[in-house]
Amino acid sequence: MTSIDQDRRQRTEAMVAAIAPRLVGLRHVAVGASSPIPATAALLARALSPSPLRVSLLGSRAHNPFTDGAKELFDCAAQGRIDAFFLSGGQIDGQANVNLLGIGAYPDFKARFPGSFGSAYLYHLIPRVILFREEHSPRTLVERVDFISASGTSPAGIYRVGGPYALVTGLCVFDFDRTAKRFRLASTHPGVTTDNVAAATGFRFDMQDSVPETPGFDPTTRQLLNTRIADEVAETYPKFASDFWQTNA
Amino acid sequence: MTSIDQDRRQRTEAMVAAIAPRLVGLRHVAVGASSPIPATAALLARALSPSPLRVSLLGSRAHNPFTDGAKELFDCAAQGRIDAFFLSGGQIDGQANVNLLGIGAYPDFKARFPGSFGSAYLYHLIPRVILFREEHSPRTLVERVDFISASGTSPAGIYRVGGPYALVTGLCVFDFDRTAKRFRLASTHPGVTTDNVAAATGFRFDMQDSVPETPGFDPTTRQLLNTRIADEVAETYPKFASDFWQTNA
Amino acid sequence: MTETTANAPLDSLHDLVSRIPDGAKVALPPDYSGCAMAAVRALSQRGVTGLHLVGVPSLGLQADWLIGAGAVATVEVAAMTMGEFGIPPRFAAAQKAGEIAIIDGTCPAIHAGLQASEKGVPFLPLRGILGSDLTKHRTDWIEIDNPFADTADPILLIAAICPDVALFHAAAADRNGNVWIGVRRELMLMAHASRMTLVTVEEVRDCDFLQDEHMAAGTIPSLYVDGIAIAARGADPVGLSGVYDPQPTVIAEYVAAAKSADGFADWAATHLYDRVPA
Amino acid sequence: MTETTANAPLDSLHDLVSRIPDGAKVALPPDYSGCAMAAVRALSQRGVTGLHLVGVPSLGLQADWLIGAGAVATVEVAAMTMGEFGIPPRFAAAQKAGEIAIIDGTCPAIHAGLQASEKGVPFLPLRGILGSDLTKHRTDWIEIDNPFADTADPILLIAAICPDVALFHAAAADRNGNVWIGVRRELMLMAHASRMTLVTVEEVRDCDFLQDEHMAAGTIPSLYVDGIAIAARGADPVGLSGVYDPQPTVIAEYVAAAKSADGFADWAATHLYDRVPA
Repeated sequence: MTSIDQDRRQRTEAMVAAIAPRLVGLRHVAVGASSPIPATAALLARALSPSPLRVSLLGSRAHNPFTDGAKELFDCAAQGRIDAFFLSGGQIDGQANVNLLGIGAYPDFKARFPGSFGSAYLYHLIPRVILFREEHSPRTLVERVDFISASGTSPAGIYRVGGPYALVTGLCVFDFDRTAKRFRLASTHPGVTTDNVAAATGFRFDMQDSVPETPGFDPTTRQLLNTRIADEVAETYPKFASDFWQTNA
Repeated sequence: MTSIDQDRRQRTEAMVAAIAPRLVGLRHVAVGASSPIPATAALLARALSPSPLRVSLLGSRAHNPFTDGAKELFDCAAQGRIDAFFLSGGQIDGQANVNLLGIGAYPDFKARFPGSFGSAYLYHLIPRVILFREEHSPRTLVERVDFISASGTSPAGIYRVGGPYALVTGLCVFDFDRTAKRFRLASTHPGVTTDNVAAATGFRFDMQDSVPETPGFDPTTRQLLNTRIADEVAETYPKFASDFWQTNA
Repeated sequence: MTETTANAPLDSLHDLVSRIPDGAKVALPPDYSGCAMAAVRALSQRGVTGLHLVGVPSLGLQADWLIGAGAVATVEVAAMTMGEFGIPPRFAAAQKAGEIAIIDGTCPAIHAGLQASEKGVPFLPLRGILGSDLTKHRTDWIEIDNPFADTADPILLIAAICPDVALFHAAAADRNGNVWIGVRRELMLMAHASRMTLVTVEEVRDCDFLQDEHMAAGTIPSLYVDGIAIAARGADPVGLSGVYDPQPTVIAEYVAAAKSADGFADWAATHLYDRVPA
Repeated sequence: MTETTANAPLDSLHDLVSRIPDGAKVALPPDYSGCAMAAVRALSQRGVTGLHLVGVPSLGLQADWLIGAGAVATVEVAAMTMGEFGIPPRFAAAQKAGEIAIIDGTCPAIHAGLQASEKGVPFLPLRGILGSDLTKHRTDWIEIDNPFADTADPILLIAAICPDVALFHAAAADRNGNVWIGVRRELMLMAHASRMTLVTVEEVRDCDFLQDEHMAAGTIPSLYVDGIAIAARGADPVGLSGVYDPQPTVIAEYVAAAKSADGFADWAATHLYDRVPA
């Protein structure tokens, strides 16, 4: 336990708590590089899942099952062998389009992000793609992205077996309605109101009259997280694990 | 040295002697499975070559350089990394078409051969394909094959960097003229006349007034063949090596 | 040495082959690349029918047992060969009698079709092949004009080959259900390309191949492996490269017996149906 | 331990990189997959210019050294990233100044382009991607209608990527010039797809990896390897997986220095140009 502030810790916990139940019962969840929160949620879901759930962490030695080079993740997705994956974005818009390339007009972006990686492909081929972005602000959640790295929806007639399932931020969880092509507020994290969410969100979204709070961890699950899961996370993300989870709870 | 008759031994020697000089100076010669005569010629050419010549024998452990599965031979050929290869055929015709599938009308062949293997592909992609067939008769060398497993020539506009270079039989050597799309008698093996060849050949071919004899081995080369080359051949074709080459010459 | 795991509980040979339905499209390696001969015995004994065998890229003795047992409707191959023993005898008889459909192809097209399936795409292009009479009989090969070329440039597209089952034999699985195949990467391609992969192994080792840098590169991860059964000397009589050799006298006996249907039946009664491990 | 062979005589680092002409299209791995950093120092020292770097599929510190040294005209990548250290600083500056062309892609399209080159075909199809703004800026991606489908079915064709040179670092070569890369099969794909492959290795072992069943599956045969130089700790400071770790403090120093052109020049004078092994 180090100097991570309490707010950050609570947001991180809420994001893990929001993601994990959305993975339970799947067969295979893959997590990209530099994604400690999704990795933690996936490993927790594996522990909680009634049926065998395989977790593949890119960048991990113990949890990386691939032996056919860097292309294998993408082939594996196209074969239908990956049920869930995670994407973040410099910008995410109300149609679930993701921008990983830059702010402004291509190619002379005002600010350039690292790049689109495999998003344009995996978003179409993995059934349950969970978007995650801790920073929830009008800057990150926009009405329309400046550049579509990966499109949230496709016209009829385009081969597409995958797409957005939910968007998890530091404030709340949106589920994505693929028919309406809109996000719907599913829950707000502890201490967050729907007004907070509305003020921080640059895109329009649907909302029912009553929005529940994102369920937290029961004591058993928290214990699991602070012991076995923290150890598993530490194999790939040692600093994250020691910052966020007590391994001696 | 076993009970192989002298005629068979002489024919085999002549075929090796005909093929080897056609490989000297190349960078990479590949030999398919069940091809002891081409394998012997390729290993001999390697020993005689002034520049490094790589020999890949399919079915050999010591001489098989592939580590990317059964597809690698074909990818490697398409990459332009194989200069010469060998094909045989149940029938070979005057346009160098090769039939590896059967005699009669497809699909109800009167006699079916094993199959086309990779011929249809490699024939187009490997610059110097040497056809070999020990049996030289109107039955094997025909005016027109019953089924084209692999076409000897292609119309203009078809991507083709490879094709027939020569046809080596138990009687003679034909070179293939890709412009004329015809074989030309290059040499006859010791004891064989051009009339013998004409009588045994089902297709028409070109011939100059004077046809040389297929050059045999000088004593140094024969010594090499009966020692180092025989040992190398024995790794993949032990019976063939002991039948044909004296390893204690 | 053996251990079951959550990922890949060990099956009996009987249970393993019970997962192959009648009529399945089954990808098999050639006789020299790891054939699950013991599983093929069990499959023959079960009386499976209507199989569509895909040779990767050719088939031999293994397929001939199944053809003799009446299990095969179709073979899709670049060749039917038993090497020095020639054309498989029951295949030859079935072909003559018109009892079997043959989809004649060429090695690289079979590999490309499997790679298309591996990549989840409907086709892969290949150079060459144009001008072969093979193209006249393949509705799953389509010639197009290369859209990247400035001038006319015909090229063949090979449709994806998506087997229901890949079945083969390997030296070892580990405790997590990973299967080591060494340089036999065509077996990995088969596993990636097929909906289900069933493997027989000589043994299960109490280790994790994926954690061993020398084993990992030659390992099919359990992600692609749906069932494993132990079958010691499971590739007899065609042999397992680097582990044990083929048995040419056993194969020669088979070839002699199987020249006739009756001969095959006699041979099968004592050598195929009787020798199925439990 | 070291030995030259007819197939792959050992080069000095200087001679190795002298085979990379100005303007070459060079395929490079990402920072975590075996970067020939010592060779990149030698290349920078030589003053190479106009390189077209292909990231397989992303690039980081390695490319940034070359960009800072003025060696790079174009990067073709799915991402430019140094992981926790963010966007490579000289790349960011060059992009802002419009001094570098960027061909923005996506990981699977880069792998597919290399696989097309590996298979000697002009393109490979890929699912997905359609609808991404990336497609608007790629003349080497063409949408066609899948000719195997009964109804309209748009699919993207990715043009082959044929690098002039693949350059990377690996743990070991053997006496015959075979290079062991273990599970880093993307390096094998790069070698298959490129016209020339240049490799630096930690050491040369007096054995033949192709004869060792445990090494062969993770080995690039010398057939594909055009030059090898020994460079002990040749991947410093990005590290070589399984052999030695990255050096985050060294990388952090670089990132701090290279925020400005002057800072890069100072850093390079003592850390890039001065530290080239003979």
